[in-house]
Amino acid sequence: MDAKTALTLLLVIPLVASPVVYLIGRISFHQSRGQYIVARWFALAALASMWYPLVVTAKAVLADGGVDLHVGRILLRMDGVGLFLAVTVLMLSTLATLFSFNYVSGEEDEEKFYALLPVLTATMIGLGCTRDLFNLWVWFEAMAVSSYLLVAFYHHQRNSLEAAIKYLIQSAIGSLLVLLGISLVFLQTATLNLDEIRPLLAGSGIVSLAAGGLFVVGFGVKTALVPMHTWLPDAHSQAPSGISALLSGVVIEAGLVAMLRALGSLSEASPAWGALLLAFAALNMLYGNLMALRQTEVKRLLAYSSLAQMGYMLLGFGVALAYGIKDGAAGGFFHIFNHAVMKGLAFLAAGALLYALHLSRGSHRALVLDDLNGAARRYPVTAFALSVALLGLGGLPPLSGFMSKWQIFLAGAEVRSTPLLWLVIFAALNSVLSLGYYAPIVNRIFRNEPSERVLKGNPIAPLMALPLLLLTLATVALGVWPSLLTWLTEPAAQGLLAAFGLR
Amino acid sequence: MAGILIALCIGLPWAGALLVWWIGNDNPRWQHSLAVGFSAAGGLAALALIGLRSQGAGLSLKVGGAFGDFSFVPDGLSVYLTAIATVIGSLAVIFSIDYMRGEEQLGRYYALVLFFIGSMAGLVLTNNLFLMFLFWEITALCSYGLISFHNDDPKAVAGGIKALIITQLGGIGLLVAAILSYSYLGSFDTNLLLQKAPELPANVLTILAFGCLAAAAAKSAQFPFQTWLPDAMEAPTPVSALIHAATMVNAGVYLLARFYPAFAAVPNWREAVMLVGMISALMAALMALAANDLKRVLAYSTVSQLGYMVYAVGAGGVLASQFHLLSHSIFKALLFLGAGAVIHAAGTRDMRQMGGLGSQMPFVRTVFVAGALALAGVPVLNGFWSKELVLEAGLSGGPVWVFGLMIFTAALTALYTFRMVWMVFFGENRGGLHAHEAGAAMKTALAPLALGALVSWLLAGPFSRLLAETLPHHSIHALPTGEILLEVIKAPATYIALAAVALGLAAWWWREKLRLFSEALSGILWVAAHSFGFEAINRGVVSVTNDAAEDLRGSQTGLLNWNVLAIIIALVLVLLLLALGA
Amino acid sequence: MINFLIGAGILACAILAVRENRLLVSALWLALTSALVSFLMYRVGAAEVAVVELSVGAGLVTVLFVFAINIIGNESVASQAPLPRPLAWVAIVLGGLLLAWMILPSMQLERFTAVLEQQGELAGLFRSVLWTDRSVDSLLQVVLIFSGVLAVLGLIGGEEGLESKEEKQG
Amino acid sequence: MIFSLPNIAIVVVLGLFGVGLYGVLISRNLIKVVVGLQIAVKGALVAFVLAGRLSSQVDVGQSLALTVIVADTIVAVVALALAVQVRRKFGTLDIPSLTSLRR
Repeated sequence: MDAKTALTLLLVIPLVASPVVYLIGRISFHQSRGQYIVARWFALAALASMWYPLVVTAKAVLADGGVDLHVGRILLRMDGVGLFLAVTVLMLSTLATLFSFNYVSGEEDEEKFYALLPVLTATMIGLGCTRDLFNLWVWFEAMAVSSYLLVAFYHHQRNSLEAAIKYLIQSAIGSLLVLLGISLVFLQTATLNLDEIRPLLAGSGIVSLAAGGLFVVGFGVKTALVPMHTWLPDAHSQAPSGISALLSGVVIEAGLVAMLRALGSLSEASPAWGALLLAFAALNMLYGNLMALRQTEVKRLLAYSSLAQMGYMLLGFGVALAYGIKDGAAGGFFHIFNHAVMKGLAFLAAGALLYALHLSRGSHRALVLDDLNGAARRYPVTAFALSVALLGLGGLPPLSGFMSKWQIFLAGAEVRSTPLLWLVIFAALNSVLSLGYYAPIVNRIFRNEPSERVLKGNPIAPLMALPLLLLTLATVALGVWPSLLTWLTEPAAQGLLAAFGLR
Repeated sequence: MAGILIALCIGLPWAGALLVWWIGNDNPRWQHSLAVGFSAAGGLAALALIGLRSQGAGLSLKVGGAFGDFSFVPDGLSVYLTAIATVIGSLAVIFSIDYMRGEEQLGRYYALVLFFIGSMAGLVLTNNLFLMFLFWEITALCSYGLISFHNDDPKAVAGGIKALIITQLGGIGLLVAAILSYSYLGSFDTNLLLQKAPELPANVLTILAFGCLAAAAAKSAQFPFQTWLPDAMEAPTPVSALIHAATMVNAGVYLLARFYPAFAAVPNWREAVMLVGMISALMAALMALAANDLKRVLAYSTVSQLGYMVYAVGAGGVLASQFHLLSHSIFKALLFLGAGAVIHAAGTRDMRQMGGLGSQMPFVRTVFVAGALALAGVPVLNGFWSKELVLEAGLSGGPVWVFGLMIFTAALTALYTFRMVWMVFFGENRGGLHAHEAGAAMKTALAPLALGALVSWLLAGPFSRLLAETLPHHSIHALPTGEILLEVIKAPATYIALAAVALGLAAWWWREKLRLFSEALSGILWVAAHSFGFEAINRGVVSVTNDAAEDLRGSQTGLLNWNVLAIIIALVLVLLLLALGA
Repeated sequence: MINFLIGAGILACAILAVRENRLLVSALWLALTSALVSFLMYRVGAAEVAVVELSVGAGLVTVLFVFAINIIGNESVASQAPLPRPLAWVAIVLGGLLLAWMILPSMQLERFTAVLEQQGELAGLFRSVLWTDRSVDSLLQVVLIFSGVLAVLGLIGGEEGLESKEEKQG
Repeated sequence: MIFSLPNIAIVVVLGLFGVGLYGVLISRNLIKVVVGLQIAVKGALVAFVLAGRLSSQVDVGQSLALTVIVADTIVAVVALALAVQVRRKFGTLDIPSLTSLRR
């Protein structure tokens, strides 16, 4: 298989599989209730079969720096950044699908759930590939649309509906602002190819600033920059846990990649983008951590902590863009991957507990902190996974979150500027602050006296525990041997800097 | 060969940790024996490593990039601290067989202890600043996990989180030092830093030096970060002995000693170090005098003794500080484990409930008194010699008034030590407690430590040679044991200190007659009992943060229109910023 | 002049749609806005998409609105705003002015007026642009429609499914 | 020249965006929020067509506008479906009563 075919397959397989999954689900629906087994395995098989073309593409990308696919006048180029996003997305969505087998089993619309998951995956991969500014928006919008039903999956629950409607309206406003920005750029340059735009906009002055501001705020809604983040805690806490993991682990990061892609085309128009990202980084870290500090619902707390984690990524990318430090971009990408692993793990583990303690007993109550008391006594694997995820998010070694934060902080110091050193110290202080809410949860989990709910909880299926184990292993492995992922983050960093004309 | 031993020192306890955890809590016997086996094997590897000490890297794994190469150097400072960590670690594990018998979740306990032992060895063995920070944080993680081992006890949970957060706060200093060092030197190599320190820009070196001081102060529970250590006493006592007396808290002193040659020339740095040490020593001694909880007294005394070591480093006495570290590790581990035996037998930590326990547990009393005498600095025990070396270094390298206060602290040390021993083992049995003698495993752990407290000072000569040979930047002179001891005996500081110790002893002896005097001092003791207000500051910071967080939650109104308004306001602000910036 | 009238008409209709408290009437004003926008598009030279806008924007969307409002009931809503109107005003006007100030200077370039002189001899290319040059966009529209349909089926159809299931069980 | 087509169109674009977003801000009713969104979408459409025209690529502009129409119609449809569900579950479309998720 040559690389172009592989890239095509990578995008086509899930998009074709999706209607098939739906149809299979509908057909078996009439036979007997809850017979979605074929559909769910087919969805998983579709995602799993994407790994082969991904590997082929990855080899080509690492060897030649990119795989080009010209479709009409739109260029789809898998480069380091796209490859990074594809690997991260596919990793997490495969595991989240596997996790959801039991989680959404027996819910109505199960076949739609499995039909939309491959679409969501494909749109994120495509978003990382495209080199056309408008096409980027279309992928972005398709990603958003395919996630609406997934957020509103429990649409008999008031809270899910409320979260979904807020998510939808705010996303839509964000994408409208992006559209305005795109039309500005198109007006100025008469082209939509990102690489062609960049030189054309050199020194174009204030109008490009307007476009960039629209991009930052528009994509920023999906990326959950404070104060555009308000949909996030609602949507992430109300979605089914597999979807929460995807939303928090890759969807908001896909928004960030989209933002970086769009800003890349404006990099010659203004040097301000890096500084802007740094400002949002500081805001996100502080706000996210403070908001998470007093939460009582586990998934909501995790959602707020995503804001803070987004801050670290922004710090890395901001340093990279403002000063051309490669370690910053590499650290940012490394943190995206680690965050996908750790936050994915946290949401899945919390989801497993939520399922065992509430959902499988027919209750749609939220999982609160008190429910976790003594979970380790009854659910040792899940509890251990959750504590690894939380401590990793808090930046403790030997877990992966420590490594990526380290790389980001190191990049901050490489600038050799005092204000940036203060920003790094500020970020480190925030990391300490975040332990103020991660650590107590871990303590709860390992109590000797289980809460009443834990005692009454149902067992967790092995199929649900498998993704948890794999992600835990990844968190520890990357924490012990950080250079395991260098092959992925370095080309991504190079690709990003190249897109900004920095190297 | 050295590489293999290094790998064993770190790897054996880690492998043990995994195995103990894997076996599960259904097989406590296996857990006990595996933990002992692996920790003891690690200890043997560390002892063997002493013979193979060298200046070069013994083990190096290629990683590169932002993480440097994972390399380990078995120089004198490293190998002896590794030996302390692993040997005392295995003794604490042996002690735990009796102490932790019948506890729930033993797997978690042993896994964390073993994980800690390996990480502590890694912390002192590595010459990569990044790895040093990594192990630094891992030890904090283990310490947190072990302090709050009894998660059902809110005090234990609070103590664990407090320890974690405060040491992490200080850890930022080490983080900054490490990343700055990489930024300016292009490497994490500590030896390179020692070599090239004079070439660094002055302000960078200053940040490095004070960053390390902050990290060390937090880790070693020195002023102004000392508050976490007393609360850490909620940990099971073998853990207190291992982590919060003999090993982890020494990491700060180790850090200062390691980088002393690089930072000594930084203006005000040595003075700052001496002051931190002095204030910690004095304050903690006063607090120990006011405390009634046996473990807290020992914790305060640990802070105080660590203060001595920090003071010695500041005064330029790296050898003295390290020698005191060695002595202190031995006698403080002995004291803690002895206290553990007492607490295990008596079921309380309150000294006011105790008294007269000596007749019920003669073995524990004997070894405890040996440790206490060493702590008080009574000749001929190891604490005497090392403390005199510290004071001597202080007199020659620092201001006299600081030295005077340290002497005063020595008197206080003697006073609170005798008070503690008396309240526990002698006098009348106030609580009517029925204590039983320590078990066989406990005795096995206590005996070698007691022996060490009696004779470890004889190692002064080899110890000086160990450090002098492999630390080219520290300019330490190797002397035979006899000469070092003679030097101590001839020094005037020795007699001043001895007089102070005698004074402390006398003050305890005639405590009834000095009642008026002690009442006059009760104000100071009251302040000391309230930790000189530092607890209040801690609480204040926590409550301000919590209140701010709670108030901030109002910003999430949940009303769609406000959410949209936030987006639009953000747009306006971003556009304004960009327009103004252009 | 006619352009000006169209522009004014569009904005007037939009304002009326926003100000109107009866949902159905508001949707009709939206339809009128849409129709006028389509006319403006035609004036700008985008004849094909103007037709689409007229049929989809003014037609289909309005039908959908009417359909939804029928299900919901044509309630008249309280006009009291959930947040202070002046605040909304200030934010919108400030944002609009800022954007206008940043964009408008670049709008007066000579080349644009020159471009406007040449009338649409480019007609007929639309099909090839849509189906060849930007075929990824077009294909993605299918994906969008598919996801959207699934979402609507899940949201609307699910209810009936549940009811019928309950009926079966009952 | 002030009333030239580009100028009018750009004012219409900004005006539609402003009116639409203002509508979203001050509406208490979900349907009206969707109406506001649709108005803003019209602004984006005009923007693309205008941008295409002014950069002599009117067909590209049209093509983009067409995609936007499709995408945002889908969004509007999903939004309306959600609104219908909200009405069924909450018994109202009043946004201030949709605030159980907060803090």
